[in-house]
Amino acid sequence: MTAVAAFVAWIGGAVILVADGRRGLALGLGLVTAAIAGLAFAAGQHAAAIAVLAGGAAAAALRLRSGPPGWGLTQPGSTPRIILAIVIGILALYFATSLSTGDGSPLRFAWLVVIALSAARLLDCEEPATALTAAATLALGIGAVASLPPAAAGLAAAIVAGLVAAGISALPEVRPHGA
Amino acid sequence: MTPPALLIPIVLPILGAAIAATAGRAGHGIARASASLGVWGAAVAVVAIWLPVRSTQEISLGQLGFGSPFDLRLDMIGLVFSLAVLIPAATLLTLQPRTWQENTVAGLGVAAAMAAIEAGGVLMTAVAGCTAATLVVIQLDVEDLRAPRPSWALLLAAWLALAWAGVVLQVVGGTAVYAAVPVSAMTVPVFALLAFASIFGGGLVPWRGWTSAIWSRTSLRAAGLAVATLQPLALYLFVRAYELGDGHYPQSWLNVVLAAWGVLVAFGAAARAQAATTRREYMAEVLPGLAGFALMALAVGSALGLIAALILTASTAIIVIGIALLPDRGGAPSLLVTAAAAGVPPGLVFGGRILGLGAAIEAGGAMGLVGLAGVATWLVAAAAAARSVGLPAGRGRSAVETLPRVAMMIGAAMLALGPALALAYLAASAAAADVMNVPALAQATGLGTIVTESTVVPVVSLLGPLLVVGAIALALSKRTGLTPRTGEPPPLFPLYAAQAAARIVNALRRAAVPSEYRSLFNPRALENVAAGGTPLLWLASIVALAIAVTR
Amino acid sequence: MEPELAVALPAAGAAFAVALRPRPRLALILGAVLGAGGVAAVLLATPGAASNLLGITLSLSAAGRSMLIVAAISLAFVVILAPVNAERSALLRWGLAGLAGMAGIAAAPTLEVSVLVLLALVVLQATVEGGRPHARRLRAPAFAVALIGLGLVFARMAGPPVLERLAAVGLVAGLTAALGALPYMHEFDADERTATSPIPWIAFVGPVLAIVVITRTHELVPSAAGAVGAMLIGLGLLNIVWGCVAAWRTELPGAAWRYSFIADWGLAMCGFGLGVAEGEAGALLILYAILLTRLPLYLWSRQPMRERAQTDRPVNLLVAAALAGSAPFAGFPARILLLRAATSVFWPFALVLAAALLLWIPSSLRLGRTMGMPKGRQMAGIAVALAFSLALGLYPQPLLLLAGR
Amino acid sequence: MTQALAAIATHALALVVYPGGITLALFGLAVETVWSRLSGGPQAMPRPSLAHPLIVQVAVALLAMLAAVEVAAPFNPVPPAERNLIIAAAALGFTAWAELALDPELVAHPGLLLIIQACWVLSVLGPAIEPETLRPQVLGNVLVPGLLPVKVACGFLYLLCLPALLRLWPVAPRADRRAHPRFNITRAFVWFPYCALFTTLFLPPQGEDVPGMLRFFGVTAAVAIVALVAAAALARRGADRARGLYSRAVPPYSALVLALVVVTLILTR
Repeated sequence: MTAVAAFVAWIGGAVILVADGRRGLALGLGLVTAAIAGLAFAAGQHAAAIAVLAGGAAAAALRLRSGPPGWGLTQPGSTPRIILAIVIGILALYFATSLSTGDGSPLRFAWLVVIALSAARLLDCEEPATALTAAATLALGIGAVASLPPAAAGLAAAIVAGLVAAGISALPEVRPHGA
Repeated sequence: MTPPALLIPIVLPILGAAIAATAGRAGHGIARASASLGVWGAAVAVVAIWLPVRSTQEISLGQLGFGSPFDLRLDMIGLVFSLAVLIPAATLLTLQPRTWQENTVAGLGVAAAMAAIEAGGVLMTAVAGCTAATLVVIQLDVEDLRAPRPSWALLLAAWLALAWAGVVLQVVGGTAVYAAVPVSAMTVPVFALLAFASIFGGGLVPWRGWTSAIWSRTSLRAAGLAVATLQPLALYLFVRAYELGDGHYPQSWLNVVLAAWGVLVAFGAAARAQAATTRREYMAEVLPGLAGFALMALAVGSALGLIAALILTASTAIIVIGIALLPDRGGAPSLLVTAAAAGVPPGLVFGGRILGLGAAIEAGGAMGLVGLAGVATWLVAAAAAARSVGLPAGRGRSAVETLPRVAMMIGAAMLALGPALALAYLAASAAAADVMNVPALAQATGLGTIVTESTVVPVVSLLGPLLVVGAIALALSKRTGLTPRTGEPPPLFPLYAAQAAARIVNALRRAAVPSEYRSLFNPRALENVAAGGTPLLWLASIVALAIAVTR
Repeated sequence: MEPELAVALPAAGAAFAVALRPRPRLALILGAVLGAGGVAAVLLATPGAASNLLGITLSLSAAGRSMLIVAAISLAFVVILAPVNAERSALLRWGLAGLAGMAGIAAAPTLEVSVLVLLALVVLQATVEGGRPHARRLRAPAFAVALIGLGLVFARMAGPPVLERLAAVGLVAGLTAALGALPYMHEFDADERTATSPIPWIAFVGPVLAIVVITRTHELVPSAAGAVGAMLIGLGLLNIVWGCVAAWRTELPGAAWRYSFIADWGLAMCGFGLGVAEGEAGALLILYAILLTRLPLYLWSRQPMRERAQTDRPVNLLVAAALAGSAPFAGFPARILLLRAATSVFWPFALVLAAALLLWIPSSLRLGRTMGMPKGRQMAGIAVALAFSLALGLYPQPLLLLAGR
Repeated sequence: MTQALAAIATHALALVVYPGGITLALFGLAVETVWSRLSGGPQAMPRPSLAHPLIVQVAVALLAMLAAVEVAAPFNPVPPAERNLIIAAAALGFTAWAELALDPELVAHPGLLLIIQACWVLSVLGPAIEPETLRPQVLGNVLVPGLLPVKVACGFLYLLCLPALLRLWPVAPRADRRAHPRFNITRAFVWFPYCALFTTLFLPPQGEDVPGMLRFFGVTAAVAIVALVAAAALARRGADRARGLYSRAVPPYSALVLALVVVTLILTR
């Protein structure tokens, strides 16, 4: 179950990395939210799971309001991003399973892929909607790190993460006014 | 006097500066009066604080926060150096007109110098000394931005070096308070830092340092104050180094090296002076020369050497006034100030040099050779002084900032003060006793004579009659004996080393990356890459950091 | 409940200031009152005492509290003596938002929550209309958040020591990126408004963030303390050299000011990296000086820079002295503390540091000239900034005690 | 107080009468007259105005007096303990420069003169370094075998420098192109201190009696004669040879003497 959730997290992150349309971005954000909530649920952090789910779902829904229309999943020039998503997945798998020890490899994998893929997206986008989606995903990822074992912040961190993610998606798009 | 009174000599110049800054806009006269009164008040206060007790007074006002306690102390050494800074500063502030900004900065600079002298520890001396140096630079820039001034970086480096010496003392010895530092903490590296601070902070260098260069400024108002403030501070550090080492430097060879450096400084100044093309150029070398001799005497390591150094420092402090007030043209004022500074008998400088060089030769060994070099250097300086009489004036100074009569009186007084050498000796030996063990022989000197290891100098009985006879003979003599000069006298010897150094410096200044290689190093492109928010650079640097810490 | 109020009141002040934009005077008064309330809450807060009113444990460390107080003082006097071309209510609005965020970062129970608050601040700043594209303004600080996040992930992983070191890399690099120091410098447009430029990160929010991240890093990866110190010192030296030289040689005065902040941060990083009390005290002094002197002076230099007015009057030279870290200003005791720390740890580093300290002078002389010929409010502001620097330089003890040093 | 007054009186006596003022004037005028005859200058001594002497003469006379009281002349009222070699060296050194300042006509080739003066300082102070004393008569009394080479070398260097220091060499100042050297009153003042200082430094002190006094003045006169003879020989060889000797021979010899001083210093420690 947790392994599936971790895989879904990677898929969601990869979609955010690849997608350029509002639907694609919302889908990715939704998948990441679902994965993290699932992991939290599996770890017995039910309240945290609900908080992340609420925040993430709101963020995904709000994302559908603005940004370039459509899915924009296989735009020309997206191949390098697909490869990058795969490379990040493999590296995350190495760190989560081979290098680190103990239980919870799926959890670690999910943390790594969500944060790394959203960071990669942040570095490679010009569109405000895309950047804000990546930032919201980042918030959910960090919230997951804080709310799931062995961290102590628990519910509070999950609530803050959910609020931040939703808040980010709620923000209007800004265009430069020229210096 | 209660210990808090020790704050008065620092506070009064600040007060004067504050009044100069606030009321100065109304008229420069008010600024001049307040600034000079503040400094005069500090001079009076220092004497008034010390006289009733005639022993060291201390006050501790708690911690400052950077490892240094706010300790103030006034001992006899402090008194001597305070007066060496305050009297010339006060006189120049009184006699020379300045804008209110210059008066304000000058007053603050003097206050900082006082704080450096009264500081109870190395760190506070460093902070106050650096403040004084900063204000001197500002003062020089306010007077004339394009004129030569000491390198700010060099001065900051000097005082940072002293601060570093202070922290090393704290780390090694647990404290940087002069009176409490264990002798074992005063190591060669600490002394090296202290020497660096002193040499570069006070421009005590054999080449043409800032103390010479600033005399090529059009106006010499700020230059006089700069030297009067910073040069005594530099020598003060070497004196305190004796206290830190319980009367000694960490190694005896350091004394020899430092004394040799002092002679080099004096020789460098004398060599440049004998090749000067104008009287202004000659005057620029007088103070470095005096400081070099003071440094040599100070470094001898004996009580007599230290006493001689203190006498020479005090003499220099008076001569600074004369030089700063002297017009560029020749005549009796110039002749008298030059003679006094050159150490013509029976002047006070003559007495100080006799004692200093005598101390070096009596020390024997390598120090004796340094003393021998010192005597030779003295004669080079005398030759330069003689030649300077025939030099053209050089760039003229504004008449309002020169007072030839006062300068002449100072020159004459310095020549006539020779017989008072014994008194100066008594005062200086009392001061020297604060930092090293002064032999009973040196202390038990009567008013008339000075007893050294091998001789007795009959100051009053020899120099007194010489002064009287000289005065009578000069009064009777025929002034028309002065031969009119024909053209600029040639230098006594050419300065090959200086010419070579100048060539090298120019070559270095002209050095540039050859055009065909410039594309390899393009600062603009480098800046664009670094500041352009380039993700590739970010990722590369993360990888680099990861490799660096995980290998 | 002080920590909660310390976050909530400035946040409310900022919110009111935004809501009342059409009525700037009212916005200013309300914002000021609520901001003052927030500062009062910070002042009343006991360092280390936890409060759990909202189900989340908040507490302020001594160092964080002192930095918040100093930041509030800086904001107050920048608003009171605001540059002629700046709107007071706008300054207060953004200042209070920053202050609320800083309080949140400082009071948060874990680094994750601090980072989430930082992310919120990052996104909020990027939302303001600015000269640069939104995604570009978001890129560097959000990337910093991601790096810290990755560092946290590695810190949470059990396994070989290399993981802790990787965590240290993430945390230190993330902090550097959040500040916008080398090699993670944010894109900079000299003509951009200060509020939307990278300056608030390096000059206003940065100090509190640095204290929090460095303190938490030592707790999270204790065995990697050496690696953290080495990275901080290495990056610190890099920033000192680059910042000083670039501030001296770069074309635009605005960029020169930005590089000068970077150089100061280099010193602070070295201080934190040395890992001894004196080094940290020196770093704190540098950060106080950034907040109380360099940032306000930068704000007052912007108008003359636009007018291309450069002079060398006494006040310009005094500003140069203050910026160069010359005595009697704040930089000098900070340098003394750093030298002491370096001497007690590894004396050759003190030699390198001492040499590097001289690099400040040429750039500071240049920056001093950019103040132009200050008059009226600008002159008063510069005088207050210099007075703060002087007070810090002569008697830093009270602020260091406030920071628990 | 009485002691102080007595000391002042004796030192004043020493400065003005013996071995200072009058003594050095008489000695100097006598030797200068001989030199004037030898060099074919004016036979009659010019009459300087004692009421209004030239300032340069006053300055040189004062410095010469100060130097003269430091010599170990028998019956010198200045007690032996109160004599100081550096005072003598400095005062004598200043005489040349007082002339350059006040009457440049008197000083030929000041640069070369400066070099010779430096060599002379070495010859005067070189022997004082190892014994670590500044009392002239003590140095004269030093007969330790280990120190004799330095003493002899320095004595010879002193004699070599003397003709140049006294401007007896055939090198005329730029401004003074007379066919025959003039009767030089300022030089007359420095004959005695230069020669008596040699006697003091390099020969054992004489007894405080008439024969001792005669011996002292005899030796001092002999030193003056040596200087005169050397000067006459130089005059015969011409100015270029003289310049060559003092620029190419004396400085290297001085370097050797300095090396000898250093070596002696090392060996005796």
